[in-house]
Amino acid sequence: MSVTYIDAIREAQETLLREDPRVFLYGQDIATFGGAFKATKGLAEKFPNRVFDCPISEDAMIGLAVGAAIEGMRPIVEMQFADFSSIAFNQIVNQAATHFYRTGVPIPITIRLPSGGTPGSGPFHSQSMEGIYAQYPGLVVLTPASVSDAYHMLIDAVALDDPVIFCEHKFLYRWLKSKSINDDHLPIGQARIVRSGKHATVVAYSAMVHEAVRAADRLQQDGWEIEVVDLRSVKPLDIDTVLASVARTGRLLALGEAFPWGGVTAEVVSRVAAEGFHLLDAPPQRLNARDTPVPYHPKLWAAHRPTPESICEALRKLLTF
Amino acid sequence: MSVTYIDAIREAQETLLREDPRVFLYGQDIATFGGAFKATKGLAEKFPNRVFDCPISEDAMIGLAVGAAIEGMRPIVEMQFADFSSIAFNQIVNQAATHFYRTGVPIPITIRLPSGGTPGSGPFHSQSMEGIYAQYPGLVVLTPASVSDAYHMLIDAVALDDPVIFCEHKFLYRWLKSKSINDDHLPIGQARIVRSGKHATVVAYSAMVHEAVRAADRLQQDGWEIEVVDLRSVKPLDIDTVLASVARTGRLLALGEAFPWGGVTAEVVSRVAAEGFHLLDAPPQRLNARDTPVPYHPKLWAAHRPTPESICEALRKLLTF
Amino acid sequence: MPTNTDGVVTNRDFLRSVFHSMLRARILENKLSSLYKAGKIVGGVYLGRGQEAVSATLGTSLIQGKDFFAPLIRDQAGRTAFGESMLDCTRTYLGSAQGPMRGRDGNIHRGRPEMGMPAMISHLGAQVPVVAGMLFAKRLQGTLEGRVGATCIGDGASSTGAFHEGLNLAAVEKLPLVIVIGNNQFAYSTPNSRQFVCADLVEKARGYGIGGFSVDGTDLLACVSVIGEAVRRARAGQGPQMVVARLLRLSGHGEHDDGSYVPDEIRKDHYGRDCIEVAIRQLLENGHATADEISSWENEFSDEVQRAVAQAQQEAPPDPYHEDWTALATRFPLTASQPTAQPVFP
Amino acid sequence: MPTNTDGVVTNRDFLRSVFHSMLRARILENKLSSLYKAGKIVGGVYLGRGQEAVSATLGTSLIQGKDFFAPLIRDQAGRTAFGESMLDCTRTYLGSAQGPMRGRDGNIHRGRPEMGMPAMISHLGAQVPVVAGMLFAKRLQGTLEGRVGATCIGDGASSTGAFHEGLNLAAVEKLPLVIVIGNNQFAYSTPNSRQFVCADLVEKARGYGIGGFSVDGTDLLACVSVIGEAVRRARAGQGPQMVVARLLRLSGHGEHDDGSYVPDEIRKDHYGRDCIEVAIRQLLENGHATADEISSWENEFSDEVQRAVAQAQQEAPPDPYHEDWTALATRFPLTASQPTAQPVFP
Ligand SMILES: Cc1ncc(C[n+]2csc(CCOP(=O)(O)OP(=O)(O)O)c2C)c(N)n1
Ligand SMILES: Cc1ncc(C[n+]2csc(CCOP(=O)(O)OP(=O)(O)O)c2C)c(N)n1
Ligand SMILES: [Mg+2]
Ligand SMILES: [Mg+2]
Repeated sequence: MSVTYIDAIREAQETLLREDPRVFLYGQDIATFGGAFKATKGLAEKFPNRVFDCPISEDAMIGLAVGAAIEGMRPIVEMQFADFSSIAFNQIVNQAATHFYRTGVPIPITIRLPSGGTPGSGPFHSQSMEGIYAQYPGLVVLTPASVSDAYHMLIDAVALDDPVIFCEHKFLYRWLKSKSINDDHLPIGQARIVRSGKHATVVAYSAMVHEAVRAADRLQQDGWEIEVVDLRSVKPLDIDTVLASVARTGRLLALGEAFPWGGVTAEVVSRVAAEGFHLLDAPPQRLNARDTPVPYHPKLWAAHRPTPESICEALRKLLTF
Repeated sequence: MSVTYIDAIREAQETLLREDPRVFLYGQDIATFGGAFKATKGLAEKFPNRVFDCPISEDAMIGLAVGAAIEGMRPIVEMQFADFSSIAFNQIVNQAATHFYRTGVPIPITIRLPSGGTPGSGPFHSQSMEGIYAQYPGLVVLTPASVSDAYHMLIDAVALDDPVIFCEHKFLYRWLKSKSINDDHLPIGQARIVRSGKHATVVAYSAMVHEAVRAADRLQQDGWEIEVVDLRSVKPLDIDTVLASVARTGRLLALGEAFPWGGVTAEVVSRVAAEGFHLLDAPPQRLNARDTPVPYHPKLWAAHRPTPESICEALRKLLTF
Repeated sequence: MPTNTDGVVTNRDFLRSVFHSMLRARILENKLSSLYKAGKIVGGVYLGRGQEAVSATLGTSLIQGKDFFAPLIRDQAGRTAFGESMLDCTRTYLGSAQGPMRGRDGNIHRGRPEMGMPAMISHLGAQVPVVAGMLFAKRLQGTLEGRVGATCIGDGASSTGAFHEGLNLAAVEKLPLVIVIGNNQFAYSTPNSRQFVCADLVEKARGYGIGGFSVDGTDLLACVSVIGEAVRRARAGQGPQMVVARLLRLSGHGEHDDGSYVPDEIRKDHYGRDCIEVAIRQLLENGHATADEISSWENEFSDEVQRAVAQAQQEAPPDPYHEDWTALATRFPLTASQPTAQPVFP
Repeated sequence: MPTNTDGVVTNRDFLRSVFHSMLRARILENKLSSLYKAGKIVGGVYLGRGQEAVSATLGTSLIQGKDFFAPLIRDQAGRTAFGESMLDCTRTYLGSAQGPMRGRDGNIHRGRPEMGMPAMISHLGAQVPVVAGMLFAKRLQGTLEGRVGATCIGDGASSTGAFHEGLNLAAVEKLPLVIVIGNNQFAYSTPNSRQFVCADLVEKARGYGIGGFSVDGTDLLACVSVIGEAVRRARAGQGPQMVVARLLRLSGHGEHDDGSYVPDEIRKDHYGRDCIEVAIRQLLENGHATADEISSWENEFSDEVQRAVAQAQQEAPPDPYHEDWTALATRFPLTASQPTAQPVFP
């Protein structure tokens, strides 16, 4: 018996529906069909009138969720793909994100974004938008990398009084398995050291945590011990854990799957440079996807995103600087 | 006789309409009325059937511009405020920005965004979105800070074969004056040193260039010589000029008016940290707006964005580190 | 909405109540306009002059504490009718920290979502799905019965994707949403001819599968009967209702704008008349009010306005040193660090 | 569109031509489906099975080199009719570097904008204003006369803000845009009842002030006459035209989906019939083709498909080492530095 990342997301939603009458699910094809990725499979039957198929109207979906949240509900909205949240952009960044600041009335909505690249998915079914949403005040942006985090962080997301952008990685959906959902449960806003080391720190999140661990495994054969920090939450950002790690290793590689201008890696590097300058023994570096849309063909895709090979290469340069 | 920043933008559009039959203007209230800020005043009369009022449909406005660009035109689209481009977000980042990469057919459109804060404008008429758009491959993002740049860069923007996000600062519209539009004309992608110094470098863009210069003037009274770099273009980013300046001064403050997570200042600091680590004598720092929506009341607004006072304070800490 | 002891609203009382809100709003807005011209206002001033009959009728048709009302930029009268205090208005315009938005947002954006009146964002059309969501919540909570949610928008906003998605969603969910489109013939400077092609915006209602009504927005009696009927139908479970009210904006788009692009013919035609004058005539002709009463109301409301302005003017503006500068309701522990505007040295 | 020497299309030739595209598309898509099941396809496969009559009629009604056509996900037949080469299709699906998108984008997203056929993005509704813009450009260039732009979309896409804004804009600009809505009763798994409320989507046309037509999308003769008329009206300067074609998707949403959520009653009702079978019957009954001809076409097109697949399969995939990894057309000087994916040490 094993639990996948998507199972965990389904389970979390089941738990939430069972335990919190304020929760309902709203999204395209999520009721009878159970969602494009089956994240809501069977839930419509178990919880009649709590799981709704909706028209192809991302902007209105978020608008509805905001209105329902004003009236005390805790909606979870599924975007069919993160990329389609561009249609709901205005409601997310201007309506949901500003509401508490402006009015004092919180908007506890959770927006699930199936994110990140998979081979053959192309420019519009592969995007990683965490670095876009994190720029806006008033949003919490979460990026679980493990099966247990997928479960616990979704539960925690719904408990937060703020709008949460919940970035699930599609590549992890079925690929990532775990014996069970464990109780090793950190609060939102705390990063996790998933592999300890002393020669360099890789700060990653979501699927890239696993690529970083692979790269670290390879480099271990050459005697390098790489510490891998899983941010878990990109906003808020646990810079203390990152700085503590850099204090141990003296070297930083910030790793992300998103486009290379700005984004999470720039925020991490610039904060470490500002607050942990004296801890650094080498220039802090970033590794991101390339500066083009996510290509469709798997051969191009594999060269577009960071891989264990390119991470190793980056780390070797960093280690020998 | 003097020329304001908004005059320069109007002049540039007049020049473009006169000299390039491929150019047309599309936007809300830009024809008879001449635009909310009068950036197109009189142009509809001078150029019949080249300047169009359109429905309140930002998404379709950009869609139309993309289609027209495919067929060889060079549209300039005015968003009434930068903040409303959130409605056109999908067409900008997914249609316009990806088109050349995907198809090889360029999309030479220029999207004018009246950007930035002014007192009493509040959360939805004050945003600085350059750091959002710059994250997307396929866009050029320009942020002119001077009257002459406003003119020349708009002309250059329309000449580029790529979609350009042209961020005009509303605060500069009427406040910034110049004797005339000068010929001191740098190519797109080159930064300008607007004030030279040797103790620290402030990298800024748009209205913040002027705040930086004010702060530098004040610090000069204490004997500090501050170099101010105007990025002009945030994507592409002239990191060479920035590095050369940091090489002279050893200290960096990246200054922006946008929200503090990520954005231009994070990109600048993280690139300098990576590529110019050895040049730095102190931790590179950032100064941004606060992490809330842009507040409406002038007293809150003035404390939300960087000011000469807060810039001086940041610089003093940096200089004495 | 005033009810007598049996909960039955008499037509006379209802009309007088609508008219009170119209007049209060007009007097208040005239004052705001003077204050704007005197440079006393923080931010812009956008008036509902000429649209009071529509807005006040809608606000009066709603039940405060039960219904929802999402006002837009020309809804001072509707706000007043729905029970917004005058101080909420003057405090916001005059920059008092005690206004409902505490200086964080302004003027026409003010709202009290906890009282059923959401605070609009500028992006036109965006409030439509929000009201739908408020109603949707009530359905899930089992308390939708007999409840209505309403919003007003302009002709220009009918061109937004948000309007379309929101209204269609409300129709699919069969929610008791009343949308009142004030077709004042212009969106800022843009005439209807550059905004839509159908002869009357109400022709859109059929495409959404919802109820549709047209009304002369300058005619109080017509507004009361048509908007009242739309609200009744929504309340009775007949799904969303659209009312298109034809009228003319009797000011510029905002007080910074003289509206000189509005052609004289349009100003002089039927819809260019002032709904307050029409209402006064109608009240007098039908014996619902006397001229003396009306002038006493004018005095009364002018006093109210003066007091509300005077009080707001005495109050302190927001103090940036007491702001907590976070947009989040959650107070994360310090390890979960938020971005800092200021430099952070080690 | 085949014309005789006088430029007049005979009905018989036109019908045969439409049918050719239908059949070519069906055979090609059947092959794509097998290749998908055999794991030979890069990415997903979305078929137009059951929608060929509508799509091919539209494509055939357009003039290649003059008109614009923005196909959507179920438009293999329309693409074929509009002159897209079969190799463009197989190369994309099979991952050849020589396809029109060079491996950068895939399958149904392929296009040749320089030939009047824009490349769709996934976001539904987004192509509507793009086609409007192409037409708008031609008006400015003085060459709009007699030209038409067309796009197909689904019932689900009618709920998008992009559809609404784009169509309204086209109406305001009075552009010769033909929008064909293939109402196949489902959007992925979502039935019409959760998508819109009006009885027939064509009821939306009036609200946009544009022409509106309904047609049985399984009936070739009806499609030819109704879609043909819509295209003629647009071409004649009567502004945008909407055609709503009722039909049923005869596959899953994509080949990964068995469509088991479609109730049996719907599969068995009138619109569940296969438009290709209907077309064959109509051609035979009207003496426009013989059974022998039809089977010879089947053979011919099967051979074409085999060849196009075989050729694409031999071709090399894109080579990441020869990519220039920039999304910009401009080559900025090196000082204007672009973000680098890889670390950049001093
Ligand atoms: C999405 C969006 N685009 C542009 C604007 C700028 N804007 C504010 S009011 C207005 C005109 C609105 O016209 P209409 O909807 O007819 O309302 P009216 O002002 O006439 O009452 C415009 C264009 C906006 N607020 N939102
Ligand atoms: C804006 C947007 N939201 C969601 C999707 C995901 N999606 C792809 S196809 C589809 C269903 C489309 O239904 P319809 O428009 O009826 O076309 P059909 O597939 O039935 O031909 C959905 C929801 C999308 N492509 N774009
Ligand atoms: Mg209007
Ligand atoms: Mg469909």
